[in-house]
Amino acid sequence: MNALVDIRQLSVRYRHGNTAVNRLSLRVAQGETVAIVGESGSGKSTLANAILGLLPDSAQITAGQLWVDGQDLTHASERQKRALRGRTIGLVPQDPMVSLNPTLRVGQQIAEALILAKGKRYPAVDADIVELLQQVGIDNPVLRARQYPHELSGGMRQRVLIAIALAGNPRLIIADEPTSALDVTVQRKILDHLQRLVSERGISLLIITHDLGVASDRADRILVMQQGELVEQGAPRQILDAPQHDYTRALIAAAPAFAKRREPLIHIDPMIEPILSLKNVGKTFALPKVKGEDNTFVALENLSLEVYPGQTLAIVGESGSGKSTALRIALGLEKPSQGQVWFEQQDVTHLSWRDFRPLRQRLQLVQQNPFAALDPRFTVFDSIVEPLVSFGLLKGPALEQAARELISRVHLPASYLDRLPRELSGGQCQRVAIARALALKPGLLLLDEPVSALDVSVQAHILDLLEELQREMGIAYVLVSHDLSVVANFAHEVLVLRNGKVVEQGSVERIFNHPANEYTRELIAAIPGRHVATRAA
Amino acid sequence: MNMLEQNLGRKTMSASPGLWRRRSRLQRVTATLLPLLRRPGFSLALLVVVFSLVAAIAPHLLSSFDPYATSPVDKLRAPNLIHWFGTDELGRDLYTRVVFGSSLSVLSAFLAVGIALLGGLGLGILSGFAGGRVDAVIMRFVDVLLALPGLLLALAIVTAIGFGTVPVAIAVGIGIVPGFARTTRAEVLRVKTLPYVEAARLGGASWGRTLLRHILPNAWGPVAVLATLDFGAAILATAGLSFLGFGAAPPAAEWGTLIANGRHFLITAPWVSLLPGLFLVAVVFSLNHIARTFEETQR
Amino acid sequence: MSRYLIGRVGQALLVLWGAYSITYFILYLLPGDTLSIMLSASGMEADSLSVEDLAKARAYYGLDKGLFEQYFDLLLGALRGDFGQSLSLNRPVADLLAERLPQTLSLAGLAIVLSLLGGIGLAYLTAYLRWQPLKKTLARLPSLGFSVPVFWMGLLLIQVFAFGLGWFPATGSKGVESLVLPAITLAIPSAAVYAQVLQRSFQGVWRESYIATAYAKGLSRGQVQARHGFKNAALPILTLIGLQVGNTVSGAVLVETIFARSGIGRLAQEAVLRQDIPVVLAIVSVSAAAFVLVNLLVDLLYPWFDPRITHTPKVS
Amino acid sequence: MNTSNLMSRLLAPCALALSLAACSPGTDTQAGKTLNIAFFGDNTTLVSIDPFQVYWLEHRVLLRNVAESLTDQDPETGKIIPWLAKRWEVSDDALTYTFHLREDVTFSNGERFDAKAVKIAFDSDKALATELPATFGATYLAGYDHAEVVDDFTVKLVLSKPNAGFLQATSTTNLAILAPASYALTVKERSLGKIIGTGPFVLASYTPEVGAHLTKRKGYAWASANMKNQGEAHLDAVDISYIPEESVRNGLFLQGKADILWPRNPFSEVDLKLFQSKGATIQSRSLPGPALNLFPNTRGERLLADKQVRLAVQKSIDRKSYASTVYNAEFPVVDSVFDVTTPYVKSQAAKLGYDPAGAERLLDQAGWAKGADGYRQKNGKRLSLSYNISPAETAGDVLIQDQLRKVGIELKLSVVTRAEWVANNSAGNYDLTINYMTRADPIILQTILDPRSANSSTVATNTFEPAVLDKAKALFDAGITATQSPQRAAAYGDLQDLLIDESSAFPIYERVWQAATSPKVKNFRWTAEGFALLGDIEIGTP
Repeated sequence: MNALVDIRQLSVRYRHGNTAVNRLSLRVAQGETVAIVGESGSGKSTLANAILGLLPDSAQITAGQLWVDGQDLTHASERQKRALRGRTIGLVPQDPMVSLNPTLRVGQQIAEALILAKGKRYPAVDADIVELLQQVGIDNPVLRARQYPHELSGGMRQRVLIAIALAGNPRLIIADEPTSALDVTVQRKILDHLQRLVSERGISLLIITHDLGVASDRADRILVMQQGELVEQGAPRQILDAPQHDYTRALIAAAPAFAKRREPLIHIDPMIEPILSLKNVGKTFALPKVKGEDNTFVALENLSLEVYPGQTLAIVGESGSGKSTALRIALGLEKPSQGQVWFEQQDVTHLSWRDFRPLRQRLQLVQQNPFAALDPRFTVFDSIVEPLVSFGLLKGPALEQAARELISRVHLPASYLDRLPRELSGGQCQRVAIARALALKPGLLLLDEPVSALDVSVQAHILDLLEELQREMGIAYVLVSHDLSVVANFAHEVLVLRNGKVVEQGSVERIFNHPANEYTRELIAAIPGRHVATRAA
Repeated sequence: MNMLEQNLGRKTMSASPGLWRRRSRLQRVTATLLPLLRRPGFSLALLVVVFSLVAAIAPHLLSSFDPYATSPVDKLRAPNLIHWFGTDELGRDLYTRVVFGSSLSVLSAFLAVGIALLGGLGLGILSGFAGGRVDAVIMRFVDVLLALPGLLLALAIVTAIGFGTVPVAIAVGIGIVPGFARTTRAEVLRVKTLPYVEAARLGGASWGRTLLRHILPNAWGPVAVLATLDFGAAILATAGLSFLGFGAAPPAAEWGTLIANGRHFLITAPWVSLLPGLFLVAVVFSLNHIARTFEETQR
Repeated sequence: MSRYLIGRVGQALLVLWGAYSITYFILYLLPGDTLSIMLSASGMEADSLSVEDLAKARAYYGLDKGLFEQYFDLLLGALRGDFGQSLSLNRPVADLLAERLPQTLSLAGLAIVLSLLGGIGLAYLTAYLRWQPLKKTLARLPSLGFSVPVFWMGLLLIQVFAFGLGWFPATGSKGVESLVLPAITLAIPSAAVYAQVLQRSFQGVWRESYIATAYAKGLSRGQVQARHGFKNAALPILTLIGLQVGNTVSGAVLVETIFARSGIGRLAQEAVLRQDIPVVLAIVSVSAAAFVLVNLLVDLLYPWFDPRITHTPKVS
Repeated sequence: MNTSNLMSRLLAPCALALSLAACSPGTDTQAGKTLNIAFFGDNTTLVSIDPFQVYWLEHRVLLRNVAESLTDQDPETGKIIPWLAKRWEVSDDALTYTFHLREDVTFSNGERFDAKAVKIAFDSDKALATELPATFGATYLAGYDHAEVVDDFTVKLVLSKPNAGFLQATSTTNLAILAPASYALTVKERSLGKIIGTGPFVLASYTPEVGAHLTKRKGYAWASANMKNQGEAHLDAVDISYIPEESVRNGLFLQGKADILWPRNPFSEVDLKLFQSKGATIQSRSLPGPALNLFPNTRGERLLADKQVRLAVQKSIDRKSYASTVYNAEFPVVDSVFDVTTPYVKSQAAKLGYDPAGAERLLDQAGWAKGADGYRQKNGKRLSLSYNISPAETAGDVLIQDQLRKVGIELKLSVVTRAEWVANNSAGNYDLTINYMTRADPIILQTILDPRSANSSTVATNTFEPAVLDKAKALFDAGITATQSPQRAAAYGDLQDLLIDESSAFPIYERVWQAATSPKVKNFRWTAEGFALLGDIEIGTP
């Protein structure tokens, strides 16, 4: 009876049919850290909202009980639920970039939570704000309190959100995908900080995440959810070592952190010329003048790389590292300020768009967000064959034949050719995008974060597909990613970028096992799940 | 939307993969339109608009009376079974007058929106596509047009080129150009930077192809919604100008003229002004409703 | 900031100059003999005048000069506040404007205030309500608002509130009461626009994450809407207020005619009927100036409402 | 309580802001003796209430009660009777008019009314007429040469050529005598309301397009015999407003916010019945001067150059149905070129019957055959007449259009601006045009149809076929030089015959001026020219 949260056989249904949470039971004791793991659509967010008493109008609790701190929320009035929020349950929302009111100062937003907790305005509120900001690890809190959210970095905003959650001295904090929008190193620091604060105060923590790695690193207990149902729960070790449920096993298999590292490419034939090489490439951008002085921003400095046929080179870096700039230069979308770009033994650095065009048949791109990468008005067929039509290569029945071949290459049924992107899932969209990139039979594919927008299990499938295609068609890949764990399983060579400079470069084996640079070590350490995985190994 | 997806899913799934053929555009259009038609509000609005379109093209199909024949004996009859909207001060059948007025009002709205579309789309695409100085110059020009209050600009144009339906339509059309130009430009700019446009470019598509196949069709949605909305607005604006006495030559009468002429009988025979007014409101409201429904389905 | 201000004011002046020029060229360049129009507007007929008299008249109206010379003379005059002589009213246009402007300003001012109150009020209520049938009905109301012709609405309001209920006078330019009906008539389309935009904006804002954050603090629905929803949702309205100035002026032409108010709008309509070109030109210029001014103010005030927008160059 | 508080707090600032622009002093105290008149929209073509320039009927109503004339005209008989002049003599050659003035009259600014004031008035008028020949008053002053002050209260007006209408002219508002101080002002200042006269009311203010305010003249005691009330006016003030919107105007009257509803056009049948059912009295008087006529363009290639066609048009107009449809069953049917209140009017009823069959016969004879669309054609040309209208068409115009359509004549109604309308007239760019003036003397027709003195000589010339023009001019001359009544009657009778026989004028309707007076308005009476004597009016309990 001393459980802080006690959920019994809870079912939540949306008005238009689907049951988001199905007969789910869960207990969270005081001071315990529990992680709920699930992919999109598993119902984990609905559960979090139900505990907060913030289900949307279209959702309804159809069965079961939901006790929080001795109150049954299924029958509580709005006022009672409101009294729980903030003071008993705090929320650390998902995306810090959009979770603060952009038109209110940071201090005011914290003050609001403080005043609500106290129940009235009080004079010492300013001091409390500063103290809270200090506690969550923000330096110069007096200044920060007066700033607006857009003046703060993502990490700082996340800390502010933690401060807001803490303001009411809650007994439970729900962290909904607390850090997925942040760079890995920042993510790690903030989660560490949050955990410390929580354990110091004996607050219970409920982490909602899609990342089994994060869950196993942080939680005392893991709950795995699939389609509204709780399929498995237990201590992290127990879950990882002896998963009971197929779905859990699939999740573990898919999670890059727990997967086996790829065999490095055995040999690079010295006779083979690189398909793409960047030689001492640099890029600077001009910024608006300030007080008459010229300002420049160095996006990329002295980058050299070579990609060989059939090989995968990964460029890894956090936001602002220059990895996208490198990709755009390689594609000819951006001209480098210094250096040269060679593609198939041809200097393409200064080629005009028109002159570059024939080469594009050999060089294609797969983009980050599969939904945005497809024209919503084009059927799958139109999208796939578009490059063929643009180059005027095929017509009529030959075109339809090519489409059928391409779609079967990416393991989609031919009937999907008639579908529109909105009728497809994210993974399917990405397959279509890959099929489109393959249409011209390119020698090199540039992959811009190809799986970052997808669920973990889908990620694995897409990466498998890419691997298969490489094997069968001998395509070279340049993979740009912020996620070392993806890289670890997929790339042969790794190049680590930071603030436009190359930090380290080498085979995946060497980088992961013997990182030479401090930053690289930091990056590797920040991979969630590594904690448990290495212990397990 | 969910139902639609499921329906489509089932249909495509059931077809055997080997026999795949491309689906025609018509099939896709009906697939999006059918569920909309099941909404009573939408159907009703569509009905009103279709009615006014038919009235505009073939008014004699909808009424057997002569809109211009006076009949002093029947003057100012209240609505009844023979004269559905009653009669005006010269005994002319008002329903017939409204139906025949459609051709002027609807066609002039078409002309106005056509001008606005032509000018606005042209300016907007050029501006959004060319960027740089061209964009700056065009947008300043659009700002200038925007700064001129619509009705006043229309009045100035009508002063210069004379009264009548066509001048009024031209004036109204020019007045709504800036809105179109701005929307088109914003849409072109938005769509231009979307990944699939970049993908098409990298897939070897020329700018022309990219513009025609990707940017315009995707930028078209909000512009089409605006066109539908402005169609209603153009009807209102022409009505306003005819109300002020700049409209068609008598005895032909646009809706605005009918309302204007009937207003003298507001106390004694209110239907003469109110019924044409109600009809006008119904048409414009229906257009707005259709525009909003499309907008909602686009989102 | 000051650099921005200078640039923005410069831009506003450029737009104003453009508006003036376009109107000038529409009125003076399009077909129709300007002189005979001007003559007949002032009650003379070109056929009854001798050659010398015609030349004299041409000089009097400044038509003996080249098109551009005339244009620059008029422009310079306008810059000094001298818009020339009205052709038919035989008075300086500036005097006419000075006499009529207060009427229109008070009407437009009250209309803008009413439209903001009405539009925002309706949207706020719609966003707050949770009972779907009523919410949906209120959401359709704005569409109806701008489907109704201003003049028709004006006539209806007069019938109901002036003659039916007798609450307000139907016409006249005297007193605040006489302003109520015309201002409401004028406010309805703008209010509908504000309401529709704000309703949509609220729909978007309710889905924002910071709303969830605010709820999680323990705020009530009303508090969330007031403190976090409203200001963010209302930002697009600010730009609209500027754009609605034009529509308000357009509406004033109709409303002033119906309610027999002697303001700028009615003057414009009559000037057009009399082909009194200097008056039309001056009114268009003044309206464009009002539009430009309000939009300038809106732009300058924007950072105050939305801290994300600054007018200082960013340093990253 | 709370909400109303909030509302008042919210509204207070706007109310404050508005009161700067428009503040209204309470007028309730004098409401009891203030007469409210609602006219239709003000004249926007010529903004002026300077008596000499004014042709606008509503302004002349106002002026009649502010400024007075040497003589007055009996509304029943049309006889000229004394007013500011006690008596007068006309020389035998009809060139010298000697007026003996009343000695007890003062202007409202205190100046004395005397021979000098009369001379200043006439000389100023003449100066203005020379400067602006097109001004309306110039026709009244035709032939006037100079004035001689004989003594303080005797003045001699000398004409250079005879003007049979001159004595009547001295009775009109156009030749009203203003205070010398008024003439010291510029024309523009007078136009905008600086008018000082001797009448029973003082013009307190005039705001173009909005209204005017008259106040009672204290100590007034020199009314003409037309007035019942020889002393000060019964009313304290008269409030005049110009309301262009008909429905609004009618509503104000029905609400009791206007005591006299006095639009330009006669009431429609429904309105008439509505007002009568509310106890209102309908005051009517045919306005002296021409009836509402359409005048043809008989020049060159114009279709109406053919007399047959003109006669056919004349026969196709159903005046009876016009009167009863556009107005009401009791409305008089026009039967002459002139309205019945004009001296020397001659009925043409026999020639103005509705005869569509006759019209069709005439057209068939003239070679105009009916086409499939119902309109007649000859040599591939449609029988289509253009009629310019400004500012807007009336129901009557559309009715005429339909009546002509029945015999196969197309009447194109083109709505144009006033300026274009004038330009089209002077360019002869029309088939039918319209013009009317109001004056209780047939001489007024000269300003419309005599090419030598008409507003638009083109229109006047075009009205008559070239062969008939000289005959018409001769009749006009006969009318103006005749000093004896029978001679004038003969001249104007012949002229009216000529106009109808030649179908150079198409009478459409009798210009009846109607005003609805509320039950509390007593003693509404018309002057000879169709104005009202406000000094007589009393406001009582109904």
